[in-house]
Amino acid sequence: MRMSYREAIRQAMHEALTADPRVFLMGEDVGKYGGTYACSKGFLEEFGPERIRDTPLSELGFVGAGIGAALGGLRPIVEVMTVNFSLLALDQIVNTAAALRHMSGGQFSVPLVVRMSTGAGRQLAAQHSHSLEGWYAHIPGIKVLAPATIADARGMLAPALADPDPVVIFEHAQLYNLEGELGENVQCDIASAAVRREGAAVTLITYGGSLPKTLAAADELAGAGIDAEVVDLRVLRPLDTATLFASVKKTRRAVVVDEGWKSGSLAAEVMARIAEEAFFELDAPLKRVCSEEVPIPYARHMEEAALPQAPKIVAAVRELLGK
Amino acid sequence: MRMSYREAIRQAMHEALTADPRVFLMGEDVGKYGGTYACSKGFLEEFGPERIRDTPLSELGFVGAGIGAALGGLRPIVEVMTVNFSLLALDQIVNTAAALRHMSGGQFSVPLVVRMSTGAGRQLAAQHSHSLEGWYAHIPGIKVLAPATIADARGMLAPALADPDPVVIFEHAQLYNLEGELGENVQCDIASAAVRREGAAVTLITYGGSLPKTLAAADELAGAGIDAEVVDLRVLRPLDTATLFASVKKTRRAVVVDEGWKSGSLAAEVMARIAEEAFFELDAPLKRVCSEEVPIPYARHMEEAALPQAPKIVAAVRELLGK
Amino acid sequence: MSVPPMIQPPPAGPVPWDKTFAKKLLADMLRIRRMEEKCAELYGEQKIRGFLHLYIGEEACAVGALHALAPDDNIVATYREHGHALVRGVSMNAIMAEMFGKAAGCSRGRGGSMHLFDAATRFYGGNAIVGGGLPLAVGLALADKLQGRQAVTACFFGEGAMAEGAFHEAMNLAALWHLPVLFCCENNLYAMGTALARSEAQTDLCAKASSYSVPTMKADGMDVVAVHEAARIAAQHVREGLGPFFLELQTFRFRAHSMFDPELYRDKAEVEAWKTRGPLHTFSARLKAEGKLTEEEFLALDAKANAEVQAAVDFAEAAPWEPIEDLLNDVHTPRAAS
Amino acid sequence: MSVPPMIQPPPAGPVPWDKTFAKKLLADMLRIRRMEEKCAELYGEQKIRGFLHLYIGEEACAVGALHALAPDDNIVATYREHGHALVRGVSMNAIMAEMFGKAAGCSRGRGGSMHLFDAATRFYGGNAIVGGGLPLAVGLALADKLQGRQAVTACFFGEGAMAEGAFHEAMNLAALWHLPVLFCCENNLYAMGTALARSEAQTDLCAKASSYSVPTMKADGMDVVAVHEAARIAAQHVREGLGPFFLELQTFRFRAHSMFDPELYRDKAEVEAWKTRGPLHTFSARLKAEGKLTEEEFLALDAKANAEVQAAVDFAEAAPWEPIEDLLNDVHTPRAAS
Ligand SMILES: Cc1ncc(C[n+]2csc(CCOP(=O)(O)OP(=O)(O)O)c2C)c(N)n1
Ligand SMILES: Cc1ncc(C[n+]2csc(CCOP(=O)(O)OP(=O)(O)O)c2C)c(N)n1
Ligand SMILES: [Mg+2]
Ligand SMILES: [Mg+2]
Repeated sequence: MRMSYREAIRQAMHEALTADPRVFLMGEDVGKYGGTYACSKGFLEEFGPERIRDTPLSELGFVGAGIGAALGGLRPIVEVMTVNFSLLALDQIVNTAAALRHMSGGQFSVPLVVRMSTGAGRQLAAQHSHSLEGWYAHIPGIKVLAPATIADARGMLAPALADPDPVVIFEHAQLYNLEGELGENVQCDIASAAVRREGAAVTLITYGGSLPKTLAAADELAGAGIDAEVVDLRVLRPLDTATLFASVKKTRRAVVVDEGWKSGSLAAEVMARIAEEAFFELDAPLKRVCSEEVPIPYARHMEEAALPQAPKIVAAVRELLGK
Repeated sequence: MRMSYREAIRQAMHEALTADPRVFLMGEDVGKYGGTYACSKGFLEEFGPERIRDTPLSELGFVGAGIGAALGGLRPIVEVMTVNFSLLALDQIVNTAAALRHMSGGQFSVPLVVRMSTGAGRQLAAQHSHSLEGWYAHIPGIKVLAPATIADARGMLAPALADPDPVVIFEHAQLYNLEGELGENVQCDIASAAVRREGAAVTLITYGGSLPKTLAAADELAGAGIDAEVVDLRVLRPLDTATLFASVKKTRRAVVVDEGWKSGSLAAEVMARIAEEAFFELDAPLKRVCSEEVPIPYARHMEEAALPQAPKIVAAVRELLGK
Repeated sequence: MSVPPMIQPPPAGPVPWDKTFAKKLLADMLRIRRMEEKCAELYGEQKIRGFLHLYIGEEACAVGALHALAPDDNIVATYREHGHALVRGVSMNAIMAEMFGKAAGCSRGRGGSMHLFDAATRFYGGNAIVGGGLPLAVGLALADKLQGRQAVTACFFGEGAMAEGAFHEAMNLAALWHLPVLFCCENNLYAMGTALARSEAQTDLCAKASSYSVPTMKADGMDVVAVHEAARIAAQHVREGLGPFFLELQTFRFRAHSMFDPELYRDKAEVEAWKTRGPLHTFSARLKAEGKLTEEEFLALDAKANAEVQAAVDFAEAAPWEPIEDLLNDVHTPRAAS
Repeated sequence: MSVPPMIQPPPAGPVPWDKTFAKKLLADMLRIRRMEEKCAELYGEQKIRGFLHLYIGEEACAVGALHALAPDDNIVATYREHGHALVRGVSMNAIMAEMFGKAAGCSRGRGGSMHLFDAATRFYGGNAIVGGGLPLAVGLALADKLQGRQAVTACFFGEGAMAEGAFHEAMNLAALWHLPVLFCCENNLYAMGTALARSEAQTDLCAKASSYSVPTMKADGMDVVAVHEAARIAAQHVREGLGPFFLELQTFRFRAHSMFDPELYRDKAEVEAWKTRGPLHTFSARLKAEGKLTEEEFLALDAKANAEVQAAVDFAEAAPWEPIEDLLNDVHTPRAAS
């Protein structure tokens, strides 16, 4: 069945709300407005205001309330409109959601799902274009997911809700309109990375909104006779390094593509893992294509220049391979 | 002159407050209480409540006010009691302080200094033991400093205040009682890394509260005939990679020591830089000694086990060198 | 501490201004309206992109309030700030060029619609984080106070922002430290799709603000006279060193929240009802009735606004793009080589 | 929306309780006092480490309030929560072992003094982030409401927390959604070294809380009778589904903020003056005067408390350390292998 990423997210939530009375959706404009990205359009009418709960502009407050609701026996899906605003809620995520089970000696688990859009590319400028997945992936006690395909958009929510601990799902804002085929079986795991394209010359490692760009780059490289393997991390914490190492072992070269700013990016972690555990598999330095170290500018040409793009990925691979 | 790290911080602030009427200190309990770490003891009496400004518990508010005050022509030193509470203020730091100059097309610079204590080691448990320097080092538009010596504690504030852009200074809570000699010349740069110990067998790269542990490890290694070079990053953003690469070129091996949680740590960035730019200088995989991936536990033995310690550093080096 | 006064707005009556001043404010409202109508059109043509939040319907707020302020005062606004920037004195050319993403823009094309800035007029932006400007305003006022500058910092924000912790912390700091901040809440009843009553337990915003020991006043934000007279009293209070003041301007946006908003959350009828109170036609009708404006004068002002808009578009179109090599500029402040 | 009532506390008079209940509350205050005195001593011996925030002087608050709650209710507290945990029913052994960092502790030694937790008594901690528990309490209450549980969530916090944005957001959410939260502010006049008047523009905390359309009441936090009677009324209000309630308990801490605090910010005389109102001696004197307690009975209660403390220390001393190999336990919830 053909559908959009947005619709896949919507169906996943619809299914969860229908299947489990403990599930509810809470966030700014999830109800009357229909969701900033229209992912919950029609839900208010269908499930009512108790379960499709519009919140005031209070990110710290309603994320914290989500934690409490999870402790109290519910299965909240908290939508933070964008990762940019999640900075206001980080204290609750880091100091409470992620730490509570541990601090309580294992007494209190927090079965909370937080969804948020992320990323740049729509000329929304410096305060609305962050890619902070790497920050979240630094925090012990949470899982971090980055669905980059229709199947993952459709399939990741159910296991996230079934997880007894907090799970943060990043939906890249550029993906909502992506269309693709969805198979019959919508189940998927939230543990493994996926090889999205097989190849032997180099491993391109990426996730989220950068996957389409990376696949486009791989296509272009194929045209030039360079056979790139593309690995989609899918799960940003914990990292499935086995899949990464297997690919690197085969190709002996890796380029990481990550929309985060280069310094301190998630790409750095991927490179560190390879440099510490698969060093002798490498025939060449590691490389990365990340965002430039600049608050994302508004002007279209400047924004484009600031972000990873297929041509940059192609150029990085060519440089690495010396072709 | 012999003095403590705390006293060095205090003298640096005293000098700044005396020299420049635009400088003022603001934060929770900096005044009447004398500073949580006693770094501003006596200041309220000396400089008065306008310039030694106790704030309510409002991290987001007073950090934002510091930004505004900097815009308005002052040179605020904002003390956030600990990095743990700075999570509440991250929005203002990331979305305003770091981005304002860029968003305004270069019209408004933010000459703000934010000081905060960081780190674990005093059995303060999960919510009071973060080491998030790596997060801050990810943000374009700010500089991040980590004084690890008496000289840097004394010397870094002046250039930070002279900087036209935001500077965040991390003081490791375990360092305040550290004592050492301070030379006549208290000037220092906020651009370069420093080789704290010369050696040829391996480069140990670290910063902040981990420096004393790393130096202790190097001493122990020396006893075993392993001659380690110790590089103190000092400046976490931007990284002085020239100094790093020069050392790695000499020793051909590196171990990074960082109190941040391993995944997504600043150590990862250091490793990524080496793996991308000094790969062929390396004779061995990169290694790191970081905090274990667990919210820091209260119990002393557990906390000790969770953090980098000299014996772990020694073991990592020995493993790397196969001796 | 006792509860601070809720100050009564001045009584309605004939427009208490001379013809010149009245026409000036009408002209400014027209300039905003025509500029934004053009922006909406240009958005359709993809000349302007990103988020575009129109102020149409709320013009009396910015115009009335900003004309009560002095050049030395500081302004802090939100992502819905085209009107504020324009009335404050940022040239329409620079605003339009900014929306086009050109280097001739008031933020060199780096900011776009949500981040208009102008040092010359002490216009501290444009902020796309709801509530994000409030602590900033507190700091600007603190700097003024500590330096003995007798300026007002006026901070504009929507009623939606009042649910944010930032509002609470900023109000308390300003009140506690008696800072010269004029808090201007533009209460347009909706925060995106969320009506006030669904976001605040206390919908009387002045009652809410009073709890910080700050005096408050409500004014009809559809009436430029009411806004201006209220803002003058409020600004005077702040300028005299009596501490912060909270001014609620009751208004309504006629357009969607942003160009992406399908407006599912409110009835057409509600919008139409508010449109009957539109600040442009009510004020011009009143001026006409009082003999302070003729239809010809109105048409001339409107033509002038349209001409300014056209010139701004031409300017923006013709302006060059910033070279991509300059991408990393303005992350840090350049320093003289030492 | 109209301003909610500030409810008058019940009038003072003879202790309105039978002997058994009165002695129970006195005993609980004694248990807290003796336990904490011991903790201070053990801190000197480095048996207890990290931060230790003593509740000494404030015992009437936890004892009076928690005895007004039911087992089904939820409790959320702060880093100054030893008393709350104990009165709620966490065993002194488990508390003491926690402070020693032993695996027999109520948080398996992972939390320490600031993070006492107990699922069995619905004691949701211990939170070392000022204001951090407030949103959590809102969520617990929301879960109860949505699941039709008729429980109260009582959230304790200091007056210092009221400056945090978290307070504001939590109050508004609770009031807006009519959630069963009992906000218990322990106003001990200082947040570390910062006196209330130097942190809040509005020092009447009930006036401040009223602005969220929440009914409020003040009670003498040094008087366990006043606290209990007020808390009963407040809890009843919440339990009946009438929405949240804000209770201010006016109290004082007799000791330093933490073991690191040199207490430069307040006079000895101020502390001594408050000590004359100490909750233990005033309540026991009153009971004696009313013929509800004899000196022998008092001494017996005290001896019992001391014995319990000694047993707890012995228990904690003897308890084994958690093996270091278990370090990574309880980061995630173990799941049955699939
Ligand atoms: C912290 C934060 N949360 C959410 C958003 C998304 N958002 C942008 S405008 C807006 C509504 C704000 O409403 P209000 O403050 O009333 O201002 P108005 O748009 O009505 O002028 C929202 C939710 C944001 N920009 N910042
Ligand atoms: C967010 C945050 N900021 C600062 C601190 C440091 N701190 C711990 S307790 C405290 C004072 C809190 O005062 P109050 O809320 O009145 O509670 P009390 O200690 O008086 O019981 C401060 C500033 C913290 N733990 N969390
Ligand atoms: Mg609004
Ligand atoms: Mg207090």
